[in-house]
Amino acid sequence: MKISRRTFVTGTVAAAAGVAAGFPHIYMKDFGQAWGAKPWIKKDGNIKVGMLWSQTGNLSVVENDSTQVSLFAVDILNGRGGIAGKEIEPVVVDAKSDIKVYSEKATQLILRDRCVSVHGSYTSASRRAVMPIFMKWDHLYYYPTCYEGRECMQNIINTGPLANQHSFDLVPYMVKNFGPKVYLVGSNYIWPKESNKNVKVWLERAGGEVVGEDYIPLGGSEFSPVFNKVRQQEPDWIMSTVVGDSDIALHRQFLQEGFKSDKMPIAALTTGEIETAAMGNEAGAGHFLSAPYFQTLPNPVNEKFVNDYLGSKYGGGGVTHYNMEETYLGILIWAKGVERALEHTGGDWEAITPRMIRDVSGNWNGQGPVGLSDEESPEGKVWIDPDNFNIWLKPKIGQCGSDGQFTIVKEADEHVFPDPFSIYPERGVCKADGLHKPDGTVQKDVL
Amino acid sequence: MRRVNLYHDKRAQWAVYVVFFGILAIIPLSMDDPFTMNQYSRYGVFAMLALSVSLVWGFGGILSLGQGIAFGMAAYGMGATMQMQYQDPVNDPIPSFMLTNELEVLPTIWEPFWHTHLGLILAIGIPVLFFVIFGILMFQARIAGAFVAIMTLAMLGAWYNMAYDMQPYTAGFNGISPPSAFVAFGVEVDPYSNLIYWVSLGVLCVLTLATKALLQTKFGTIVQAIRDDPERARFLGYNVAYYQIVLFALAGLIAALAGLVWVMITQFVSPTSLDIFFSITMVIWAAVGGRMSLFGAIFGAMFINAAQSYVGDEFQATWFIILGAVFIIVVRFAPKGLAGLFEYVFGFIPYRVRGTSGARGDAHSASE
Amino acid sequence: MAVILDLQDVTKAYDEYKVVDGFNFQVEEGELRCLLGPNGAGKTTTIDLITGRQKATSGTIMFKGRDITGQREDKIAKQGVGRKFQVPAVFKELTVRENFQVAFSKNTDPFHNMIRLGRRDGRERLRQVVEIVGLQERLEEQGGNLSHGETQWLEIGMVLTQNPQLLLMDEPTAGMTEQETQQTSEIFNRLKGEHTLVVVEHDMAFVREIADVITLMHLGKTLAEGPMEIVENDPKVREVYLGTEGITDAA
Amino acid sequence: MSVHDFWTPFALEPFINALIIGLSLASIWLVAALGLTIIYGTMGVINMAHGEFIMLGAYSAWVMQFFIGIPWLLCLPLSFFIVGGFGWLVERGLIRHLYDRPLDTLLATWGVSLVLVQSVRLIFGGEPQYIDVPDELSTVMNLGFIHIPWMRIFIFFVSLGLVAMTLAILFKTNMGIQIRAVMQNKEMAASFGINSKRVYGLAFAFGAGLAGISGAMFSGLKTIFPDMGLGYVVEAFLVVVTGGGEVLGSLATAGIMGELFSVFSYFTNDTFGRFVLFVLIVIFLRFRPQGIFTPSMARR
Repeated sequence: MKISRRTFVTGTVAAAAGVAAGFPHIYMKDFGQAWGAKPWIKKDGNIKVGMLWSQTGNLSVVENDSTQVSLFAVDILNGRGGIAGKEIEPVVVDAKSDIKVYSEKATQLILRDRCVSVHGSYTSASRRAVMPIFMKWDHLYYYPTCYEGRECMQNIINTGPLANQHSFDLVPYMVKNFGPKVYLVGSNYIWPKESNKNVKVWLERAGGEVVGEDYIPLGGSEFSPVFNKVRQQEPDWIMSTVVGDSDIALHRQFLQEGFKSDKMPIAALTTGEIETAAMGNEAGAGHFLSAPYFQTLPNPVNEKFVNDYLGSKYGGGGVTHYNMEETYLGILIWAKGVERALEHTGGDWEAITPRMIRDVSGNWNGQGPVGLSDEESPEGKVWIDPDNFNIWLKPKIGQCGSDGQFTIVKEADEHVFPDPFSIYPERGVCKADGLHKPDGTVQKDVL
Repeated sequence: MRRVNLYHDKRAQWAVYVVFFGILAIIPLSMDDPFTMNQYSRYGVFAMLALSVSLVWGFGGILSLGQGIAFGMAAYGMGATMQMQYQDPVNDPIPSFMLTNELEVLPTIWEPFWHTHLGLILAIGIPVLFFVIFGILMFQARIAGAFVAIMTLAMLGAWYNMAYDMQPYTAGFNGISPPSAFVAFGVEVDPYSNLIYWVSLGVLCVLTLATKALLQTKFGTIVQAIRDDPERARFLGYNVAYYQIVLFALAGLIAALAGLVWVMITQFVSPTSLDIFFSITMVIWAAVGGRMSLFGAIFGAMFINAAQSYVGDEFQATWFIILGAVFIIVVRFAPKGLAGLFEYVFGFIPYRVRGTSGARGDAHSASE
Repeated sequence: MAVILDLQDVTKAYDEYKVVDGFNFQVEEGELRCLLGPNGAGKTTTIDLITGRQKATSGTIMFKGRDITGQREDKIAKQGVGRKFQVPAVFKELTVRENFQVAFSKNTDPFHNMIRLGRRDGRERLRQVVEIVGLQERLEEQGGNLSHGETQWLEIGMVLTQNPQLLLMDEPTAGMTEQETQQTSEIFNRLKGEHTLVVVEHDMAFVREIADVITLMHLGKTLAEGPMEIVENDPKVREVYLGTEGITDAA
Repeated sequence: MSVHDFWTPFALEPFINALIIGLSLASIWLVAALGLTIIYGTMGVINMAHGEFIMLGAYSAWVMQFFIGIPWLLCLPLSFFIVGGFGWLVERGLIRHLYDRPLDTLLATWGVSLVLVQSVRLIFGGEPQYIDVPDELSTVMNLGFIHIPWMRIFIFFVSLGLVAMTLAILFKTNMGIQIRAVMQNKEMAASFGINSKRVYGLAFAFGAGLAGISGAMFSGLKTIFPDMGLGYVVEAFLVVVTGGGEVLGSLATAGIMGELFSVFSYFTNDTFGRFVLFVLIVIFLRFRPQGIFTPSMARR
């Protein structure tokens, strides 16, 4: 067989067509944009901010709401004339509930869309998947969900409660009202386990004891083995860190196993308004939740937030819950950071860098850290810790009523310090420039 | 003179490979965009996975839904290697996530990863070894067809659970994110550089050409024979299980290399690399592109992923429906995928070669 | 002539039911033996037992004086036992040439074969075999595109490529046209003497054409053995086949 | 997870309860696997969309209750017919054309499952849903130290009832005889005038219907969401494959697996129990292939 010229030509054309089809931006206009010292915010352009959530896939249940509330917040800001007169342009991508896509889209938001900051992620797994990228480009990520802490990174600002804040008030309250014996149930991953370590510390202080501890796989919906052990141990209350679909199964099976919420209530950290709506009112009624925010918080800022949001085109979901509110705070806090950065550069938009926004969000120029006042934040006054860039907040305890909404039964007296290493004091102290270890060294990017 | 299908012309096939990789090699010369380099490197990894599926399923007839096992194991090995490159033996000898999981000393299974070379060898060697053992387990019992699919799936599920239950060693569900890029031989493999692209595409190129060459040896003919009729091959004196184990392990090797490169690119590894959905998606790539063509499988992986990255917003919500529907259509009407369509179309191109040993004038290769 | 294949008291039982029941069977070198019997007599099972596809419940199978009972198929095949299946089995996605190449299995080690190019292997033998079974013009055709008769010849050719001392043919003419059967019997007559053949067959005309000695199986046992005429006139045989016509029309 | 809290010490009463829970798990897996058993056993089709059929059953029960107000008990048989009808369509449109390519049915049904999950998510949203069950089933039966929710007792007996019904249909009815005839030998059945295509269609629809009824039943115990199928299908597959595609085989393996899992997770934890179970099944498949590959000896 001898190869003819025609063979070669045909083969070449086929391959070229294949490559062209597979790689669209070979022939696309913006292909090959040079990477250089281009400004993050152009003088004559908008302020681009990335929204890294999943619109599809299983995470979309939560993250759709996050997207909507983020866009709602951006609308509010733009309605006020943007940031110092400059319009905010949200860049929304779909991470498809796939860790691989999160990491790809994060890169896209930073490098291709050149967003000055990115808000995103409901899960720790996706946060950790994108963090190396933010560290690499010295960029800035806003993470709004409650998480376990024990990280000290220089490219992130967290607006959700840390493990030490979350159960701080809840545990003494439950011990006082229901008794010392508690059974810990959680989903099998890091946040529940770390949360429960904090719970144990608070329990010890409050004079309680753990009578059992169980973790079931994420997405698992079979709780009868757990309830079998619960029945044997007879705890006074159950501490739940079960998340998502499993949480609903937990509450429904609790009912079917013949337990009563007034005898042995479940105190949870994530069973919010969405979950109580999904599990049915009789399954949620009587149980407790600790969160910084509830839809029913009785203050005018929150009432306005709830009404405005539910009345807007974004409010189709019908509820506002703690994770949405934390996301909302994230956007407002970010806007304040950008304002300060502009002040820092003396009005030069093009000199603003993502990292600068974070730096000025701390204790800058004697003005104290960025925060939101009682008039701005639905959950009341909050501010960013200037050292570890987590949020100071007041956890509240709500009891679910028969309508799926919560009655606030207790609010912490004071704001609680967000301490990412609260149960690991031997690791050191997280400061703005890194983890200050006991031996005096400073370690950056601890994750 | 006799007519044959250009598609079956081995030299034309090689020409396509040369041109394809030639074009891929030109891309970084014409641009300097870290995002594109990073993204195309990812496609390179997906292409390797499709290649491994094509080899084991398209040519070997073994439908493995467990290619993710090798991918994930290698990814964890690489993640551990990169994590330990970041750690300091004196000041900071233990990864952060272990300290918060009640580990005070580095677990023994992590010790070898202090040494980058040993780490790499383990990252590749362990999955391949596992595939050999798993292959012996399955193929010596003459398990075939759908049962291989189910068993690999069950095994994948077992490892997925293991990876996320063994939290002190694997960081569980959250996964390991090595904070710094991989350094080999004093060179930092920056995941946003042209270098990462060369690494990814280079590995893909070498693997593809090696696989292509392998398939043209007698071994390649024999594994295809075994795919067609294992029993016939057995009665011709071939130890079918032996061949299947070797082939399975080779496919595992390719998937393992993909896992290795993947972590270099993303600096992240979590149980999702052992996700059942991901492993089946690899099969979709290969099936859509054409499982019986290495080029087709590679192209399928790149095409579907590029489509996923670049389809407009209006398709976002329906993406999985589109993917599923395309897959159904391919399976139902074009089992050989896009490559099969090419084969069909090429059948109409008049193309002649000088016949061999008295071939008949009008005999032309049939196409599907 | 020496005995090449020797089955001693071989039994294959499923629970209580014995498919092959204390079967004794000897074939001499260079012989062409036909194995006959009604459906369910245990013919194919016997072939399975010889080639290792099934394991005998008891008894011994000797090939060239060596015990091969219960060995794995490929090991038995490598010792020189070739088998053609009842339903023709060829590699459908491979070309006829590649089918022959695979059949040329001098060295079956996968790693050895990784460094051998398929095309070069066994060219000489290929030419010889193709000369016997025909198919010269079909070498580049895919196995799956052959006609039924051609598929049968290809499979016979593949077995021949290995140059086995013992060839087991399970219904080689099944589904063939008369003309194809004629050609096949020519092939068999050429093989006789050089190879030892055991042929399971229903087509009596074909058997008459090729057989030296026939063995008639019934219920897993030998019912009769000897040249065609003797077996045909055996009263036991007539009884089994119920009909007065004898075995001739039974197929 | 440290060593000291990894093992739960043995205690008799909860252990007995664990055994009872094992039975309950077994009945759930059994009823999830029953339809798959029929489909696999009859036509050798590995139906990867089975979990989504279960999901469809749950959603159809939810839709009937939520939008129309049909009581839950009545939703069960209705789900059977809805999902069964859907299965019949899938068989006609897709599976029928792939019978000579069993591996491809596995892949095609996976495609079906992708489409179904996302379609349901688009139509009903991704939020988890629940369903109201009769109050009598929301309580628990107490017998000394044994406590069993009535819901689980209900599922247990319904699943046994479904098995009995399936066996009765297979062995007593005309359709069942035809199904079994086709199972054993398609060609021969055809020569007796059995329309194997029709039989396949009916068997597939029947299997899908069983998935539907199980989905409707699980909706009372667990959560309804688009991905819920994945939570059942892996276990169901293992039950079917280990049981060799026979109804009684599935019955036995579901029982053994349920008990093993319950006992493992009593002593260790759920995730580890799952790992051990998967590995045991892989090893079992290695050493008992005959029990599983019933048709493997019949070649040529």
